[in-house]
Amino acid sequence: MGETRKISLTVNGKSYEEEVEVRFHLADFLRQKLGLTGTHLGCEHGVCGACTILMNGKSVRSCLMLAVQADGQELTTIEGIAPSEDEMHPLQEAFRDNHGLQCGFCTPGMLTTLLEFLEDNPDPSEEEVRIAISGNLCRCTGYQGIVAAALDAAQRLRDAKGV
Amino acid sequence: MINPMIVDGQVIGGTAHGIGNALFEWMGYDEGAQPITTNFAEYLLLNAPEMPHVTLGHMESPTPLNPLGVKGVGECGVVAAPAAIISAVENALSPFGVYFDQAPLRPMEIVKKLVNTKSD
Amino acid sequence: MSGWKVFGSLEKRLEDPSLLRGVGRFLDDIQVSGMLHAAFVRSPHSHARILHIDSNSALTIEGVRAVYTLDDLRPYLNNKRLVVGLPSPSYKQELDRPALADKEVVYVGEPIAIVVAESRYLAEDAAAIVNIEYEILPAVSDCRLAVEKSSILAHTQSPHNILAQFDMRYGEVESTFDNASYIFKENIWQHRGGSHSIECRGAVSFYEPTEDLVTLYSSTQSAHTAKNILIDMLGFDENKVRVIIPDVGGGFGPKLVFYQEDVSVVLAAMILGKPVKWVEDRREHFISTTQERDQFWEVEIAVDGEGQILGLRGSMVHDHGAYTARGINLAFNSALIVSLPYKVPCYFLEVLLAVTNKVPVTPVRGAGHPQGIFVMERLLDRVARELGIDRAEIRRKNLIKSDQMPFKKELETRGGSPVILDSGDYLSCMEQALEKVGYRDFSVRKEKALKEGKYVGLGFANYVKGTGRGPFETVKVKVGTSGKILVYSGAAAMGQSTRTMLSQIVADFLGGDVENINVITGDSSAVPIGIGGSASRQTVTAGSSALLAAKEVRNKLLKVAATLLEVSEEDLEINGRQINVKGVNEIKMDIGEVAHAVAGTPGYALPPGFEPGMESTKNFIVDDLTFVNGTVAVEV
Amino acid sequence: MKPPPFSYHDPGTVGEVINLLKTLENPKLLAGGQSLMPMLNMRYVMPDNIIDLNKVDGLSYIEENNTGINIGGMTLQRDLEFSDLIKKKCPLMNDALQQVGHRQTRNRGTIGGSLSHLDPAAELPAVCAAHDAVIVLQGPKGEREIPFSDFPIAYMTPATEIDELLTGVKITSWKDGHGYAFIEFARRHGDFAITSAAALLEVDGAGAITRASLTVGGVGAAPVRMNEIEESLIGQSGDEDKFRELCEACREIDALGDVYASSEYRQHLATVMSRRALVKAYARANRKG
Repeated sequence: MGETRKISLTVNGKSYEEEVEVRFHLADFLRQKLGLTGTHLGCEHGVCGACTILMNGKSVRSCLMLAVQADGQELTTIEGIAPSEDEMHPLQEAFRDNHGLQCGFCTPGMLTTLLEFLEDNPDPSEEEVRIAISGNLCRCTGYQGIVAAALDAAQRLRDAKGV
Repeated sequence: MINPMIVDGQVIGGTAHGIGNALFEWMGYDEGAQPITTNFAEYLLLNAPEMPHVTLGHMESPTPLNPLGVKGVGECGVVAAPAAIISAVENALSPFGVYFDQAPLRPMEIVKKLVNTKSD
Repeated sequence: MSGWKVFGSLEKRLEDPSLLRGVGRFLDDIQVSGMLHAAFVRSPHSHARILHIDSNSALTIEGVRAVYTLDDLRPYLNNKRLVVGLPSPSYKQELDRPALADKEVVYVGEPIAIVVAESRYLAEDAAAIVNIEYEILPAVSDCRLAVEKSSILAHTQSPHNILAQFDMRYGEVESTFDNASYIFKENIWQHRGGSHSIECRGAVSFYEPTEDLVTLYSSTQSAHTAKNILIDMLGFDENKVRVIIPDVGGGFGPKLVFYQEDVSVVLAAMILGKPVKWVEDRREHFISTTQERDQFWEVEIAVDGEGQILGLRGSMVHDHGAYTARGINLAFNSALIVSLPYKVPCYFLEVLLAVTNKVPVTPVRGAGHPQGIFVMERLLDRVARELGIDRAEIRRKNLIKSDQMPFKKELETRGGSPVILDSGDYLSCMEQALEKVGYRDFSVRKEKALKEGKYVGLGFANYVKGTGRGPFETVKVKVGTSGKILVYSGAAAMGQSTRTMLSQIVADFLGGDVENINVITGDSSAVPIGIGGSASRQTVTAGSSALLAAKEVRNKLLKVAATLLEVSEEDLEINGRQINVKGVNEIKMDIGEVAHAVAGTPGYALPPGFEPGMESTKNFIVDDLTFVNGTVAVEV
Repeated sequence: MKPPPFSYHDPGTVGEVINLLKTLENPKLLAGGQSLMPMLNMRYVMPDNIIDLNKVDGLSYIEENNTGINIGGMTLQRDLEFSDLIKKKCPLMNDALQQVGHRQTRNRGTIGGSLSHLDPAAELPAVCAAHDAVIVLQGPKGEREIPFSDFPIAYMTPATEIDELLTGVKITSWKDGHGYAFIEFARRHGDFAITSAAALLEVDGAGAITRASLTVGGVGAAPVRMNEIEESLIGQSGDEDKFRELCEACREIDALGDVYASSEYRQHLATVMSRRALVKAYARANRKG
């Protein structure tokens, strides 16, 4: 085993303190050390976007960060999006209702990317949605269901806020 | 259709592959058979901004060959997309009289053909 | 028959909740205690002789457990090659892949050795320093050059680079072309591409000595094929190997193939007595997962002055890659599909499959069909242009009409059955597409755009594609004593909603509650035989088997319940998990209770006249393909 | 595709960074990681030591001064994208940033990282070339400033010495209401451009160009300023045909060529992108001027 470091961080509201090899990228740390396998690896060179997570509310590619760089940070992964065991986030509901996923492998990155985006832009156009997910590749859906889901989710979130 | 939503998803997803095959995806090898596109920066997959909105019309023609009367749909979107797209590109450039006989068709190749035709 | 309710109407997929919550189980999510991780040493050369492999320094890295080459695996191999080629009389040579490279590497990325270590990081460290001495050999890249007599050989032991040769022919080709008013020739090239499912391939294997059972988790599209090949290669009994497919993150064809890595991982796990995981990374996917598409066509179309097609002839060279990982099916599909939507009185195509020093070629979504369609549609555009006929008109003239269905083509499928276009209205399909895309007034739009300095174009293409490739897919439907409905199938799910599809079909016969149905696909121990996911086949094959099996279980449920409730079978209906007399909610039984009655209690008789078990296994047999058709229209 | 072994350092001050650069074997600086991390995962680079700059104090800022703006080397692309000061004082950069990578990469990527990586097709180096930016480097002998025109010394090679660190960028603003445009041609949204063009224009009350800057990215080994075209633009009005004629000079750029884009194709794109950038910049200049 190579050089290691102890890091502490918060993931989905839970605190962790772990010893990690300094060369581990963040995605491997989340998947292997914390068992949060919902974050997927599709290319490990920062193009496919499947490994996108939220760090302090901002979307980042977890294959392009070292785990040690997440020391002291607050992360959200796909496992932390739904409000409870019985309830899904409106974005997740919208994905289900609009056939926004087929194999489901790119889905974690799509959801995390869109969560941040809809926060920044609660009433986006179709084109803005497409640009927002331009760094997330999907091979199943042709994106149409995903774009529809994002627009639908934006509406649901606005409705919930009474905007 | 057993599930129209899923059928649409299959066809549109297949169409995305077809667009990729027509315009983006190119697995290159050099003369010595060394692969020269070995990452996603060199080999381009279609992303959301480049994917157009697809409108589908359906015609059901039940088959007598099975008790459900169903046909498969998984690969349908992909098969004719390159033929249609390259025909459309050729049609758009008809004032220049350039014709295409290959897929994928990359911008560099279109420009080259336009330049060559102009100078002929 | 209960009348379709769920069929055709369900709006939510059963697969989605776990995937949306990030708790799906993909191959790389599988953790087994004590698991080791593998990486492969791959050839950096497209063609070379392996002179010497030295893994000593790799083995000195702490945490590295083993480096195995073919020599190390040989004692465990009944057959050192992966024999997978689909049968065909047209092969000129056999080129099956060895389990790991055997003295000669023939493409960049070919696996030479498997490295097993405590982490993938360490395995990659070690793989990088396995020292291999090569004698570099000349390589062949272009399939057109490969088939020339003087070509460099892709394999030094081969007599030539022709993998297979066949032709397709019907009608009076020579005389037709001799007498045709017009003949147009095109040289058409279609280049290579990959599948690139966002999830790459992977394998996890472990050996349980107490049961003498090898388990392989694989992100394959066919559990039973993988199992059969493993049995063949390892010389094991059928019941000693189990292959399970977890959630699969996209397949698109190449995951149908059984690979060198699969058998290497299994053997590494057996030799080490430890679970071993290998997950392909994207770079490996680029150089080791099969690809598709390189084809060069030289074709001529003969037409009369009105644009009526008289015949088609030519030749095609297909790049097969370095090994046979599937067969001649791609070139065959391409050659077969060219003429299908149209009336083509005569046809001749000579096909050569060329061996090159590139990644082996197998189906990627579409499996040769896009190439054939592309050729025909390019030719028709050419004819339209040359004869000054509208592109839609030329197709109207030549499309097979609905009143001619079923239409028998003078062609045979690769299995030897006749090609019969079973149903469809190709012409009105095209008209509908042209209507939607605004073909009629397109020239006005085009002219207007041109005035604004914009070039817009409209293109369209017709296709016919064979789907539902047989011969069967197994489905077992069972009502458990718990009242849960279990559906087992040899089908494989990789994103096409197979679980939802099968549940919808079964639900309509067995209570209508899709939530009460548990679908198990991709487990070689769940049903004894199966084929898997490819060629747009599963809804046709597995769907039909599911329908037949569900029907039979329904009949039995009603019969047994009628006996137990002492009512007439015709008076019963199934609602959710409950069987009751129509309109009388008091006379009822849970389907689990009914299943229990025929599950057998030691020493007690079954209800009179019934076989044990509330289940049915069906293999709906289908030999003929069912042909779908469509039109794609696009404006750029 | 896992990073090779290395030692990890996360210093808190510029001084510590410089000291580590001096003492460590085969070090590599890690900024946003959007270029270095893929290269580590692919093992294209094999450093013995990684010096992470993310905890270094005082390298993330966007500040206005008399002549323009100063930007810290570790300022995130995202912060630049959402900065009102950038929109006001260097709108060309805002235009360019819309085309830099994707949301997730801009959330991590830094200006210093992009400039040090110095991909010829990257947007931020082209913006710096267009604005005659000054690069601030710190090393054992203290701080030095070099004009961006001297910064690239070869293909993807900056003038930064091995023991130096890029700490900041100084950008001189153009007159309020100047015209600007960043135009690029990429195969897909978010890709590195095959070719890009950045134009800055000032016009007088009569619509004549009084000052011009035109930069072409992705064609040469580094962004190229088209000095001849700039000179010829002075006094011109916004005649597109004239722009077209002048931009033909882009065919003379010493161009990279590879299997993805031949040198002729890049030169051709340069003429088109330059013209479009000038047209757009001129329209903006006139609207405001």
